[in-house]
Parts: sequence; structure tokens; C-alpha cells
Amino acid sequence: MKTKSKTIYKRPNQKSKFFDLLTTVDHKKIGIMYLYTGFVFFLVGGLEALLIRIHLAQAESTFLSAAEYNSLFTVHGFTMVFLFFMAVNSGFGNYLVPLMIGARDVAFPRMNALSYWIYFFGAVFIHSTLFIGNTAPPEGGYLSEESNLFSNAVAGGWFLYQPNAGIQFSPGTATDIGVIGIIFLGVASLISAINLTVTTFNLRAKGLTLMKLPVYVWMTQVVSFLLIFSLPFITIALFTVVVDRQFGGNFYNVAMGGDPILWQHLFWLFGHPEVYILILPVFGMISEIIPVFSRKPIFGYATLVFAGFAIGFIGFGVWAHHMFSSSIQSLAQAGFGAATMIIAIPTGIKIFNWIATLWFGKRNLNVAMLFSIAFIINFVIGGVSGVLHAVVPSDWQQTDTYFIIGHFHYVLVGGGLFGIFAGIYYWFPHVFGKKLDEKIGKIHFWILFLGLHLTFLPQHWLGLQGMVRRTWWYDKGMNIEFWNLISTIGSLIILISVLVFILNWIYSKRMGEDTEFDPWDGRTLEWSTPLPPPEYNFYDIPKVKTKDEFWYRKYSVDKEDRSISKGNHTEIKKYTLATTLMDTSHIHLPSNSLFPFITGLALPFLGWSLIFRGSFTAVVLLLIGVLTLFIGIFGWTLEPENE
Amino acid sequence: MTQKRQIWRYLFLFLFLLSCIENAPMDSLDAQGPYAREINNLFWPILYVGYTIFGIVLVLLILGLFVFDDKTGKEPKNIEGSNLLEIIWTLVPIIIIVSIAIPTVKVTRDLLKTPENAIEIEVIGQQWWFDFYYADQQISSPNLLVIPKNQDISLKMTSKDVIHSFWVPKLNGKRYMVPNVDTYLNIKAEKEGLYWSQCGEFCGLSHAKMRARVLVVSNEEYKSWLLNQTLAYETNTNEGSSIYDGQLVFLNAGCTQCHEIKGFNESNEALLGPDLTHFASRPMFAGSSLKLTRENLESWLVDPPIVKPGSYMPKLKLTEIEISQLIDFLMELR
Amino acid sequence: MMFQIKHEKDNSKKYIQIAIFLSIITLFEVALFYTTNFNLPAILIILSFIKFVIVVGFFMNLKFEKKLLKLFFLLGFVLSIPFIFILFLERNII
Amino acid sequence: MSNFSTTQDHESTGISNQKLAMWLFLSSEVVFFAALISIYLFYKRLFALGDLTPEGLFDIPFTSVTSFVLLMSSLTMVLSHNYYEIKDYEKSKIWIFATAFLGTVFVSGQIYEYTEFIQSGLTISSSIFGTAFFFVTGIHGLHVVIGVVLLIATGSQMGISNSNRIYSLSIESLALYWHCIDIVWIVIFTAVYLIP
Repeated sequence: MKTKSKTIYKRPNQKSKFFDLLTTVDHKKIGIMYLYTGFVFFLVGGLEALLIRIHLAQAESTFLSAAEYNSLFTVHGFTMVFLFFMAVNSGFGNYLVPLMIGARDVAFPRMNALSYWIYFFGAVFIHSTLFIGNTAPPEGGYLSEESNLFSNAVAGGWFLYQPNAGIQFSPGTATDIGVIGIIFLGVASLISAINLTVTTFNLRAKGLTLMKLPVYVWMTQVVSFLLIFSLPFITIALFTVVVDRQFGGNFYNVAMGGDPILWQHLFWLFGHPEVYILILPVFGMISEIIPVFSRKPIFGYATLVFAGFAIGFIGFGVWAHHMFSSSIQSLAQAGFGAATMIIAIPTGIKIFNWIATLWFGKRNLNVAMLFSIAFIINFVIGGVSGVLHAVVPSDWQQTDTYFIIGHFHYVLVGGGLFGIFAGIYYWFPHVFGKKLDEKIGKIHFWILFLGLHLTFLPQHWLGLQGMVRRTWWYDKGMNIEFWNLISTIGSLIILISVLVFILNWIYSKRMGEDTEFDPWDGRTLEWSTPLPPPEYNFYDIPKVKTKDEFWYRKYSVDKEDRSISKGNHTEIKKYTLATTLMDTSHIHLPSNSLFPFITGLALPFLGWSLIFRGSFTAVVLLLIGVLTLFIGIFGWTLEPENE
Repeated sequence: MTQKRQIWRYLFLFLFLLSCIENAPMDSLDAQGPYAREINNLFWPILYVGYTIFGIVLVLLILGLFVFDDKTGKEPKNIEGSNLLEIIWTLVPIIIIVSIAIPTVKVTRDLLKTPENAIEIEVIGQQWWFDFYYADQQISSPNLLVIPKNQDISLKMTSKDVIHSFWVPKLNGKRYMVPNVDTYLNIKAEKEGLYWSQCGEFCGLSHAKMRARVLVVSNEEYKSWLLNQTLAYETNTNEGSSIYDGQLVFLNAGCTQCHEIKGFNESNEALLGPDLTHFASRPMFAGSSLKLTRENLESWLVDPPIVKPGSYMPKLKLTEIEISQLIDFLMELR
Repeated sequence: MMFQIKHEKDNSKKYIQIAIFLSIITLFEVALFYTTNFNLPAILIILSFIKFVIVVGFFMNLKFEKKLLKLFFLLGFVLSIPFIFILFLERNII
Repeated sequence: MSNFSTTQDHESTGISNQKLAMWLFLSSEVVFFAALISIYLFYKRLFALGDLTPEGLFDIPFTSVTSFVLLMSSLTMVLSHNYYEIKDYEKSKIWIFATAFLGTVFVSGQIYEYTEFIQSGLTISSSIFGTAFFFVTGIHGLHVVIGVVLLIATGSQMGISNSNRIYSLSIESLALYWHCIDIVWIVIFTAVYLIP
């Protein structure tokens, strides 16, 4: 396929841009599609959070009914964790990992497209719970008002504790949609995890040994291992729920001897590695951004990588700290409390390594750097409040209260979201060839920083004053209106900051400052491509000699161990830009394929056929689903590989 | 608490909990019992440790950014790492963690031990109200747990439907109430008063309105309360009074299917609704989400699912007069 | 383009012998279960573990693969063992 | 699942992409089945309470025959892979269909066993034992059915075209998948049927 493409999107031989999106197997385009879809769901999740916060602004408010409130916080949980955060992480992973290791694409391009389409249709399937599923009061209970848009969505909290999310206490089909939707998303993450692992291990450029890999690639690798080994737990757990709800199983049927604590074990065995799956890629991004903007290599590379693996490994041994107030014996509680505290050590190592990178560096406080530093501050606050309830006795007071909500929002929003915005500001030029505007960026940063602390710091105090988690109603007598009001104001400020960011995005995409090549004087391989990168990434696969390969191509080191510019920056630029015009016949890229899309399309039909079980539409949906699945898979295998 | 310690604590208190000035009834930091106090005594030092760690990180960050950055015009030194520093910031956190872990294990173990000569009271959680059953007197007091002062109480807890969690913030931490499993929580109060409690674990539509009150009284009052609770209700026989009409409404509106009043409508198997024998002696009703006043009773009896969504008590479609008669009767159930 | 196939020789004889050995173990296992009907599960677990290792080692020829593959497969085991242990601890069976 | 890697034909670790991916998937399957079996063992102490107990219900000789069949299908699979490696595609095709046949024999044995149990009253909702048993053996049975479908698809593809055609799902990963199903059944057979 000889195509000289100036930018990613223009593929002359594709009939239309839209069709190209459906059939693309280019890791960059799939990464961008992940990021766009993830960001759309971020707005949806953010809207849900706003509705919750407005409802909680004053005591005894009737803005939302109980059913609506329960559905809102559940869908908010699903959307933010699975549909936004994991999507954006795998979007960055798909886009950056091949570029950072000097490969032209991931190991299995069509499987990569399949993982996106399964994620996309899983997300569509989960959000169909707003329209199709129906929740009802538990058997025997009565509900006064009629249900509307939100109130018939899945409502059991994002971890669907049994038996409350079982068939007896939340009848109706909404919970099944949530459960089956998560199984689909689990499959999508598993496929992309295997794909990225094989890419990282097998498709590295010549000379790029494992210990020269950028830290971001290592962190994505740890995440892939975590995904591969923790997703089976959630798949099994959700299968037991589907069997219980749809086929009358007795796994959690207490009358028949079922044990609801088994669900908690199964879920949290996936739940805790899951939160490290969310935060480790962000650790990787911060470890890429801080060295570039303090113009010195990352401090303690080996310990940083080792700490990442330590966090991942210990992450499997701490899950019961979510269940301290359950009836597990004191020996197990003390053990898990200690194990949870041990995780603070590698995290501490990572944070001190980042700070040490800052020391004696030539700082350049642009927006990406501001976000990274704010990330460190917020993550330490979140980490400290985490250690506070790793202490088992104080966790008995704090679990299931707003203290926990304050903690994980500090870590996920203060840590994760800030890290992702840092990544967006840093790699935006790489994707679009234009820089995000610094002035609007700074406004966005400071408003978000203010909004975050105003919203989530008071939630720690609300938790200690007895505001229980997931309450749609609190009395005036509880004296906690003041901080709830502050928290709501904070969440409105976060809304403003997100609007400022969208403004910055739209403005910079057209009028942003143009960047042809290496805007930030980068250190890793992905900056050695012309921006935005052509379809084949590298004209010739780079030869890697040292860590931070691209930096040491531009700089040599003097006796005082300071780098001196070789002055060849403009030559490198001219050469790389010239390569886009050269003949690329020797490069052979995988052809587009429609079958990942078709296979992904089959899944919602299979899911809906289970939801409408027993009616004629179920049979029709099942037929459509199985048919599309067969077409997708068999078409895939019969498709000629490299055309 | 020494005076110096007090000032030091209030300094942090002010910094951390500005709103603690007016007393929040569910404030877990205002301990009224030995167990809650033991938890707080463990919480405060670790909070100070957390502050110091955060302070150190903040100071290092600011120094690194504004003081010790590389002022020579040239590129900064390529410092790859230093083993000494790595060892320091691995060992120091280990020491801090160990110094936190040891008291944690100690406090966890002795808080989970069941105290000797404790009164055992059964707590049964069901969808959206708590029932406290005093086994030896065979009386059940929904939504109100009455306990004597300075006396160890061991709560034997279970649930009838989903997982709930019993939590009296001022007396002790929370513990799950798992169906078919007995979990134990021991509480002890040092000061008389009415303490608030709320269900900790999300348990469905009216999770927020599943509350209880713990009334701590002196020993004599406790004994007289127990005695009063064992008395049955003598049915009022003079037809003229509205209480009599209320009794009739109670009988034929179907209340007897779910509620039992000792001396009025005995039933041997366990009923769905709470025991109303001493309904009026309790300050709150409907899962302690409504204060016992005529207006609240009226709004409750007109349409229960509006007040508590998903409630098992249906909308009874009673007329105005029937409701007021029923309320007169219910107010009699001292 | 296809990854070069290393070993050319036809070792179907070897596989048949392994299969025979495996079937002997299965027969022994079932016989064990019947004759004594003892309920000492340890022997049964060891036998099934031996069969497990043989199939993984020879049929899937993990034995002759590179170290990295063995690491990945082993990691799967390591991370599923605490799960079983903790579940039993929680039901205070252990 | 193509074993085609982007323009580089060198694999940095010397393991072919597809084999590495398959082994990663298998280690995930190991954790999956470990969780599956430990759920069964977790509820094992409750099985004796119901009226239908495992000892009274299981027909050990029949199940051990089906397990033996699955074990032999592992042999035929490895023979098929062996002949494929030495380019004797005719024999390889025969053996792959033999494996598919043994697989279907195993599944039909399983279905027969299910009908027996359902007749004697054990259904998925009759008791905790019923749910756990049908869950564990059902999910494994599902994997075997998928394996048989893939075997037939690959076998038929080998038939249609000439031998040097590179079809996407190579015999090797299919063999690895099939062996994985077999060893998992060995563990399930021991845990579910033999251990009291």
C-alpha cells in the first residue's frame, strides 16, 4: 500500500473518512478513537457527578428520587472507572507504546481494532441501561412515583454487592445490563493487554534492551500483567451473578446456603488490582514528563521500574482491606492492613524519585509540568488519607463513609485526571501537530486545582462526621450541610475548568501554535518522528544505543556530566521531515479490515438477547448476534493477511 | 489529655475539621465510649504522621522547584540516581510503616475480643430498619437500643435480607450484618444521652433512611424501662373514645398482618413489620427517619413509599378520619 | 515470513509413549478410588499434578521453550494460589 | 490473530508473536479456571446437606471414560501438530479431525451426564451443589465446544487450500489451547468427582 500521507487521516484510497475509522488497524488512529470515546464518557460521568452533587447541596433535598440517585451514582462509577479511565489509559498505551519502542504498529493490529470495538459496543451496551433496563423495588416493596430516564438504570453501587444486587432485591433487567457490559469491557481490556505485552516484548527496535525501555512502557507493561491476571476473577464473579440472576443459581442465595461474602472476595480480588491498573499508566506519564521539563534523566530508573512491579505484585495481596468491617477474623484483618501499608513504600519511592528528578534541573513550568507537580501533591494527600484507613480500627469508623470518597477522588481525580491532562498537554502536539495554548491551559489548571480541593477535601471531614456513603437523604439535624454545600460549589468549579479545557482544545486544534518536529526537546523515541506522525511511524526503524535515545542523539555529555548540544537539531529535523516525501515502498503496513468492527457489533445483540430472555425479540436478537459473530470471526480468519 | 496536648490537638482540629465547632450527632471523632476513644487515640497520632510526611514532600517539592534548580546557564547535570538516597527513602518509610502497623495490630486484636460479663442483645437488620431483641426478656424494641451506662454490651448481629452494617459512630466502628451469619460488635457508653446510628453498607432504595437511636440511661432507668417493655397493652373498651375506633381501624385495615401488639393481637410466627406494643415510648419511628409527631405520623400513614421509597408498607388508602383515629390509638401505646 | 520451524524430526513415537504413561496414571487413579474408597485426597491431587506437568511439559513442549514463556505461565499459578488459600482461611476451614 | 507482525520479521525475544500471545492467554485461563475450581471447593462442605449428594449421584466409571477420551484427544492433537511440523499435511488433517471427533464424544458424554442428573432432580437452581456443579462443568464444556468448532474450521481450511497457504490460526496455538482444556479437565475431574 504505497500511500504518501501527510497526516494520519488522509487515506486517499479509503472511500470515506468514516469508513476508514470503522476499518482502521493503525495503532495511532485506534488510540485517538479510544481517547475521544473516553473523553465523551468523561463528560457523561461528570454530568452524573454534577447531578449527585447538586442533589446533595442541601439537607433533605428532593431534587432526585432515591431510585434516580442510586442509578446515578452506580452509572457514574461504571462510566468513570471503566468507560473513561481504562479507555484513556489504553488509548495512550496503544498510541505511545509502539512509537516509544520503535515499532511500526502493535503485534496484532486487527486484534487491537477488535479490542476497541468490543470496548465501544460494551460502552453502548452499558449505557443502554438508561433506556432499556428497569429496576423495581425489592419483592414485596412498593414505589410511589413512576420511573423516568435515570431511575431505571443499574442501581447497586459500582461493586454490586450481593444479595442486594441479586434477583430478589433488585429485580428487573438493569443490573444484568451492567453485569454483562462489564464482562464485555473485561474481554476488551484482556485482548489489548495481551496485544501490548507481545508488542513490548517482541517488537522492540534493534538495541533496545528491556532496561532501556522508557518508564511509561514499563508501567503499561505492569498494567498489562495486572489486567491479564486480575480480569479472570471479575469474569468468573460476573458469570456467577449472571447464573444467579438469569438461570436461578444459588451462589448468593442465602436460603440455599450461598455466601454473599464470596462475591466480595471475588470482586475485590479484581477491584484492587483494578485501581492500580488505573493509576500506574499515569505514573508512567509523569515519569516521562518531569525529566523532559527539568532537562535531566529520570532519577533512579531501575528502582522506579522495580517499584512499579512491586506495586503490581503486592496489589494482589491486599484486596480484603475493602472488607475490614465484614466478619473476617482479626488475623486476616491485621494481615491485610499491614500489606496495604507496605504498598505505601514503593509508592513513596516513586514519589521521591520524581522529586529527585526535579532537583538541580532547569525547570520549565509549562502546563504539562504544572499538572505533573499538582499530581504529586494531590497523590500524596490521597496516599496519606489512604494510609489513615489502612489502619484497621480507624477503617471501621471510616469505611463506607465520605472519608473513603474523599480518599479515592483525591487519588483518581487529583492523581489520575491531573496526570491524564498532563499527558494530553504534553502529547497533543504529537497527535495534531499543534500545541495546546499555554495561557488558557494555565487558567484551566488553576481552576481545576481550586475545584478539586474545594470539592474533595471537605468530603474527608464529612466522612469523619458520619455522612455515610451513597445516601440520597441526610437530615438537617446532622449539621453537615455546610461542607456539602462547599463540595457542590467545588464540583461546579470543576465543571468550569472542563469547559475551559474544551475551549482550549477547539481553539488550539485550529489556531494553535504549529509544531513540525520535537516541540519540547523530548527524550524518548516517539519525538523522533515528524508531527503528526505518518502512517508508518519511522521511515527506518531506529537503532537504539542508550536509554533516552533521542536525547543523546541531540546531546553529548561533557566531563562535568552535563549535556552539550551537538547543534544537529535542525539537521535531524530537516531529515525527518524529508522522509515523509521519500518513497515508502519498502514499508509494508497491515491492510484495513472490517471484521473487528463486525465482531464487536455482535456483542450488544448477544447481551440484549439475554436481557429480553423469554420473549420473541430475544430469539431474533440472538440470531442476529450469533450470525454477526460468525461472519466477523470466520471472515477474519479467511481474510488474506497482508493483501 | 494534658493541656499542651489539648492545644496541639485543637490546632490540627481547626486546620483539619473546621466544622467541628457545632456538634454533629454522628461525629466519629467525639468519642463517648472506650472503644471509639481507643480508635481515635490510634487515629490522631497517625494523622500527625501523615501531616509530617505531606509537609516533607511539599517542602522537598518547593525546594526542588525554586531553590535548588540549576542556575548555571548550561544544561543541568545528568544525575542518573544515587543508591544512598534510594536506601534512605526505602528504609525510613519501612520504619514509619512498622511503627504504625504494630499499634494497629494490637488495637485490632483487643477491639475484636468479646468482653466478659457483657449483656448480649440481638440486632436484626432488615430492609430499612433495625430491630433490637432482648432475648432474656423476650422483648423487641425496633429502632431504639436502650443500654445502661458503663456496661459492656455485646451485640449479636444478623440480617434478614441483604448485607447491612450497624454503626454507632460515637461508641465503636461499624460491623457488617450478614444474612445467616452472626457477627459481633461490642459497645460501651460512658455518658448518658441519645446517640445516632446509621446503616453503613448500601442496602437498597431507602438505605439513607435506615437509622437507629441508642439511648444510654442509668441502671435503674434501664431496669424500669425493661419492666415497662414487658407489659402488654390493655385494649380500651369504651366504644365512644376515638382510641376504640382506632383499634377497629387497626384491626380491619390489615395492620395485623404485619404488626403485632402484645395483649392486642398476638401472633406466634415472626411478622414482617416492627412490634408496635410500645410504639409511643420511642422518640422516632419508620427506621428512625421521622420524629414521633402527629404530622409525621399522618404523612407516613397517608403514603409510606413516598417517605421511604421501596418500603414494604403499602399505601393503605385510609380516609382522613380513620388516620386520625389510628394515630390516637398509636399514641396510646406507651 | 512464517517463523522458521526448528525441529524437523517426527517424534510421534515419543508422544504415544507419553500418552500411554498418562493413561496408566488415570487407570491407577480410578482404581485407587474404587478399591480402597479411602478419602485421602492427597494422592489424587499429586497424581493429577503429575499429569498436569507432563502434558504442559511435553505435549505443549513448554520444557523446550525460552525462560520467558515459563515465567508467564508460572506467574498465572503464583497469582491464583493466594486466592484459594485466603478463601479457605476466611471460611476458617484452614 | 494473524501471526503476521508488522514489517519487522525479527522478534526481540526469539518467541514467535503468536506463541507468546497464546501462552499469555493460557496463563490468564489458568487463573480463570483456578478461580472456577476454588468456587466449587469453597461450597463443597455444603454439598452433603442436600438430598442429592455427590457420592450418591456421580457415576465415576462413565466420567473416567470421558476423561480418558479427552486425554487421548490431547494425544491426537499433538500428533496432528507433529505431522504438521514435518509438513505431512494429509496425516495432520486426519489427526485434527480425530481430535475434533474425540472432543465431540467428550461433550456428548457430558450432555448425557447432565440429562441423567436433571432426571434425578439436580438442576442449576435445585441446590448449591447443582449450581456449582453445572457452573464448573458447564463453563469447561463451553470451552471444549469452542475448541471443537475451531478444530473443524482449521481442519476444513487445511483441506480446501494447498499446504503452503498461511491460514491465520496456526495449528500450534490451537494445540496449546486444546492441551490447556485437557489439563484443566484433569484438575476438574479430580476436584469435582474424586475428592470426597
